[in-house]
Amino acid sequence: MSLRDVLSPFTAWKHVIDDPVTIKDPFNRPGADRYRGFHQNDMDKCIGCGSCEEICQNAAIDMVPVEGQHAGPGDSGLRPMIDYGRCCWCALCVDVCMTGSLTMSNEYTWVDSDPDAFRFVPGADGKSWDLDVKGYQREDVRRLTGTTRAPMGEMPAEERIGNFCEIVDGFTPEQAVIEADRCVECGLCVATCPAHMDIPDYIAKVRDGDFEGGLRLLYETNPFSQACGRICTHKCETTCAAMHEGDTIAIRWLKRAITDSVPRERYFDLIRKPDVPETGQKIAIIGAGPAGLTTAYDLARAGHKVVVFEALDKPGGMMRYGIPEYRLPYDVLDHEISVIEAMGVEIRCNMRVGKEISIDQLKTAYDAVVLSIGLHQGRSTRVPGSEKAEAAIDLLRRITAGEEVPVPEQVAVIGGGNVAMDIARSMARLQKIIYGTVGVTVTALEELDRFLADREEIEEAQEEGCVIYPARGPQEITVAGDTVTGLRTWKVKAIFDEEGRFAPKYDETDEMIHPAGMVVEAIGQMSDISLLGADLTEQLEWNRGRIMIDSEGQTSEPWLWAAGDVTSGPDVIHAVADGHRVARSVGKMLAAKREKLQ
Amino acid sequence: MFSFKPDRSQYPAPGPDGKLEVDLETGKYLKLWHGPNHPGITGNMSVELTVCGDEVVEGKTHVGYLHRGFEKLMERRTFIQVFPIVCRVCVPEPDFNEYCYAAAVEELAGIEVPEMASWIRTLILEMGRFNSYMMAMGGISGALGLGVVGQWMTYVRDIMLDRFEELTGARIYHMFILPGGVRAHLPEGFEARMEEVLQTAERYLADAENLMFKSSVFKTRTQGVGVIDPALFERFGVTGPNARAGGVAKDVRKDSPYLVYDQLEFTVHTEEASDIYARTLVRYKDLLETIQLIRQILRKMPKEGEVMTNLPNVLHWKIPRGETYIKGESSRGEYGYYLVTDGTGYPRRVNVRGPSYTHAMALLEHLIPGTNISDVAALMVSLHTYPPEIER
Amino acid sequence: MREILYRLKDRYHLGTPTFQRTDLCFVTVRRDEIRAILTELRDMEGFTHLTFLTAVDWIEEQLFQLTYMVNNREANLSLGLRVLLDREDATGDTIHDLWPTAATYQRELREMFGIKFPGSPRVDEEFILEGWTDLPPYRRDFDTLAYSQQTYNDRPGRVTHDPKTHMQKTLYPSYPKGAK
Amino acid sequence: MSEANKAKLTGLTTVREIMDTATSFEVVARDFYQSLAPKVSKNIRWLVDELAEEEQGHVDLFTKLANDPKVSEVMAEKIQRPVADGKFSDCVQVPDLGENPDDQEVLQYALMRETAAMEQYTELAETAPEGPLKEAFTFLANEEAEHKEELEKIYYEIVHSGGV
Repeated sequence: MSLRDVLSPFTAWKHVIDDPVTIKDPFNRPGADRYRGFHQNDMDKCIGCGSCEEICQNAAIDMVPVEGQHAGPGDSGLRPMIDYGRCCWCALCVDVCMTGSLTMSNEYTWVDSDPDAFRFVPGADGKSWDLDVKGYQREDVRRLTGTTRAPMGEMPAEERIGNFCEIVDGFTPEQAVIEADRCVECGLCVATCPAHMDIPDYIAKVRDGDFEGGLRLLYETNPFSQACGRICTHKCETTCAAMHEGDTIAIRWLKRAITDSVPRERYFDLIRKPDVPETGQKIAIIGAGPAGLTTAYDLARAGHKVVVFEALDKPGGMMRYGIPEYRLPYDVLDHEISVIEAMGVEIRCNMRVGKEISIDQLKTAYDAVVLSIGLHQGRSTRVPGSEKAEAAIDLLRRITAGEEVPVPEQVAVIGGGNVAMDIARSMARLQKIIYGTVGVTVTALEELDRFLADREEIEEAQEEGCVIYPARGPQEITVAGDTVTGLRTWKVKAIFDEEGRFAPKYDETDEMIHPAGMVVEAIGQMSDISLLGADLTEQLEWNRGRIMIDSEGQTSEPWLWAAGDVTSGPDVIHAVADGHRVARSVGKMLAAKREKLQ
Repeated sequence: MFSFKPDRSQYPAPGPDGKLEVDLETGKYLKLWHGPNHPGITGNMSVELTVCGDEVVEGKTHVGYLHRGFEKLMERRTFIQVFPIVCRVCVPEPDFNEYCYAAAVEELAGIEVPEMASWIRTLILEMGRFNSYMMAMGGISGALGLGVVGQWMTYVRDIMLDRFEELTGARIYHMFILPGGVRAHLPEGFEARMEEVLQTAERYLADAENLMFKSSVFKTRTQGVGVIDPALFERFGVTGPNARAGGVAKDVRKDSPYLVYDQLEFTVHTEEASDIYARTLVRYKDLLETIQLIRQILRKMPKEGEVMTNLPNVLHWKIPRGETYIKGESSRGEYGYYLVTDGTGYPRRVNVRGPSYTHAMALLEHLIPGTNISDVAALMVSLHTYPPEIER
Repeated sequence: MREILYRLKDRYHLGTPTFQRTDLCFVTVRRDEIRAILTELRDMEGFTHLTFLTAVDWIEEQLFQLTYMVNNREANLSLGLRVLLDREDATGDTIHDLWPTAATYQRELREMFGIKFPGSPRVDEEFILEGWTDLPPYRRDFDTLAYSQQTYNDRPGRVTHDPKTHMQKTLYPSYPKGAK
Repeated sequence: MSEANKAKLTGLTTVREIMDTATSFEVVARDFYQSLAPKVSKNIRWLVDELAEEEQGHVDLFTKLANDPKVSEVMAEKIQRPVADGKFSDCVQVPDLGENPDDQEVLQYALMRETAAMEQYTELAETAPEGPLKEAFTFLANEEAEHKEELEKIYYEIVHSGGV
């Protein structure tokens, strides 16, 4: 043993004059900038989707109603309440948060004698750290659930313009599974869907590859799932939790993937009429569109006899005669309707009520009558020369019916809604077939970002060669003799006032003449209510131009219900929802009637 | 110099099942509980000693005070939900659990991790090793009455925890290494603050060296004491510094490089004596190596790049049936996760292979008989064991 | 790795190996051959390190899987040997004579899974649990959640709401859900 | 325009005359809508009813003004004839909307009328002497402007965006 080994430990004495390293005031020691302390939640950003609750491995989070937060589109009104007796500060809730509303402050010291104080709703129950900037938040984008939509095949513009073939391929089953994986199953979309379809549940079926199970689910809420899988206005996707950071879930295409993946003949095995006794009661439905046929589907499955009267050649209503084939192929629609017919629904085409049969006859012969006649008349601008204009809705019907329609080399369309895009793109196709070139001009009052048409419709129309002039007010349809020569428009300086009210102001100096051999008016639409007759029109109660109905779709007449575009327009999924509502109301009335007879 | 050479022949031989039958009634033998709360024990465990005079004739390890059934809990959690609990298996060096679990999930799910994340993971693991060694140094000093070294090491560990806090957002359970990468980049100015910590550490370690390896007291208490015959290493699954102190240069970082260790230069230090002194010295040298490695990582790591990859939706993440074993070199030796998946959203089985499992059980029980009671604390602390690894 | 398996396969019954990584392979072997294989691997092939021994419960198949992980440090190879045991009255063969440390693993497996290892030292002594009378807790049929609910009380007053149901109640309570 | 009305308007620039013209403007309109209501189909009657109600309110206002002593005092005073006067007085003449006019026709007429009235009252509000008369014209100008915007909104909803 060396002397050095004896002495060297004494070097420790040099520390005797060191300052202590102890933290003197541990209560006021700030956490690091990204310290994971008590939560903060931005009440306005939070949508109450509950993903935080879902991911919490400690079950520390409850979703609770909070004063001042109300359920509404894309917001459940619930907010996370955190039990800090369970929280382990892992911040997975912050990482998974769909909006980025949930973060953590760097505050971590808090002493309280009441254990229940440590259970509260961050952001709602005010805390001193609510506005702290420091603390943990996700460094970049959300990584724990997919933010990018799965790819899907689509015909390029140059291939699709010369024909009416369906544009979108739809997801393959593999692509659908990938897309379905992104859904966090919060269910916020269900409230937005007019038919309240079980969206997260059928997406879960896709994820599991159980397309047949998915189809059964679809039919529980929507007998037009094939059509809706293609042309639904998919308002659900505007409230999808995924949209806040990334692409919304392609709910519509997933629905389509289910319907496409099940072989058509299997539908009849999977969607069977329930085994219920026949009631012997009869319902007449006027109009074989989505509202009428959904009502028919529900009522037929309840054991009633249902007859649908359709004025046109074939059933489907606007889905057939309004929506072009390239968006919704006829064979898809035919198959969809055949499933409904398999429930025992009888559809009588070429039966225009008011002509072949009167509504009074229906009233007498049936226990109930449902009016689902849609909006099949086009409005006119009534500018000078407008009597020479075509109505888009007529033209579309004629194209579907296979009638010869005039196809000039230049067409001008007035309107910025989906119907305007439909006719523009249909005319463009016909022009391409005849002339090899497209010559379609679309003018609308609105600025492009205020167009009523879906964004993709506008983009696809442009890709196909339609030229769009936004903010143009039609002034005159110019005519030479009997032929249309063009459309004269003024620039719209402002269309809405500060309060968002329509108050068009024109710049008369900015005038344009759009040369055209045909001008198509694709503005508003209305119902042809002449079939009601003057007496019934007078008897019925109306509400600002529309037939007045109660919350269940019944009119002021005890035998008459109304559903679909005629009351709530203008899309398929609203019509389907109406159909269900009316079917239940009719069913209740019929049951009461049966009880009375017994 | 004091010498302790007991004569084993005076005690009955252990039975065929390893049990020693002694008659306590004779008053010759005494049962002593070393732990679970005793300054010379690591964590919440205890050794049941049978002593005769000041000589230990048998020692049995008792664990269970910390058992929370982590492996079972993991089976009830989704793959992402397991992430926050793995770190709790080991308090002083939790990051190894995070890394091994993440890497196992990534391997079975086929997920690529960005390069930057691998560098940060390596940095974190070395920082964890630093802290764990600080506790080991403080622990062995404390077990031998050198409390001041324990205080220095605790302070240095504490300022390293500050670096952990600013990097990961937490001090002890960092929950930073997610499957798919890590949570964040280095904060601004991190390198400079880390350098300060490392320099402070070096100053204190130099002082500690004077009190330990250059101290006659320390030498007397540790040299030639608690010798593990290198022939036992394989039979008892001895890894890490415990093996290196006996001349076996076992180090997973070199033997089977993971993360970015193949791009780093470092020496695997060995000693020959295989006693408490050698084991402590190996840890000391490895700690200096770790300081060097942290500097090297910060110097070599890329300055930019993503730290996290996109995961499939973790709320319903399913991993195909499979099994794998991921291992790394922790401060105590080979640390690993055996993960078995069955195609569902939950692990079928997670098994944590901690080096303490063998070191504190079979090996310790094998070493204890014949030691002087005053050396038991130093012996077991020199094995550097953490009981939660035994009873996950 | 392949060569080693090739050398073994003539004399032992090996299942189809899973080459998980270049340095890691899993293979199923028969229970009556495990000791011989392990001995040969340890003494002839350099797999001197028993990394771990643990079990997996395949309750649906009524099997326990024992996983013996052995490692050859020189060659940087790990081999996981699976032995499948009938879950009823599961019994394994002790290897404590090959690796004394295996006794600890076997003692734990006895306690946590109820797998017997006759002849293993102190195998029936309590390891982690004290006075446990329930099912061996690491078996899949032991329900930890039910156990904790029976043993401990939940904090009172906690209630949560499902966003979808909550929205249905507040926004469209009267809508006829489904066409059933 | 009838000869009688023309005679009424040309050369008359007193407050009284302006008041009289405006009153009859509102009265004529109210009567027009009231008599139109039973003729139109019931589904658009709400529109005509609303218009008639609106005009009735204005008639009531003028009746009240005429009985206001402060207004009576200034009845004989001269006032600047508004530029928009011609267009405005044209509207005293009721249009022929045919046997069974539709909502769009009614709306187009009402819009044209509201525009004329708004311009007339705006100008009068500027030139009228301070007092209840000025207040009344200011009020009416705002009324008509608001009403016009409301009608434009209805027009947009019914004709341009309904059912699209």
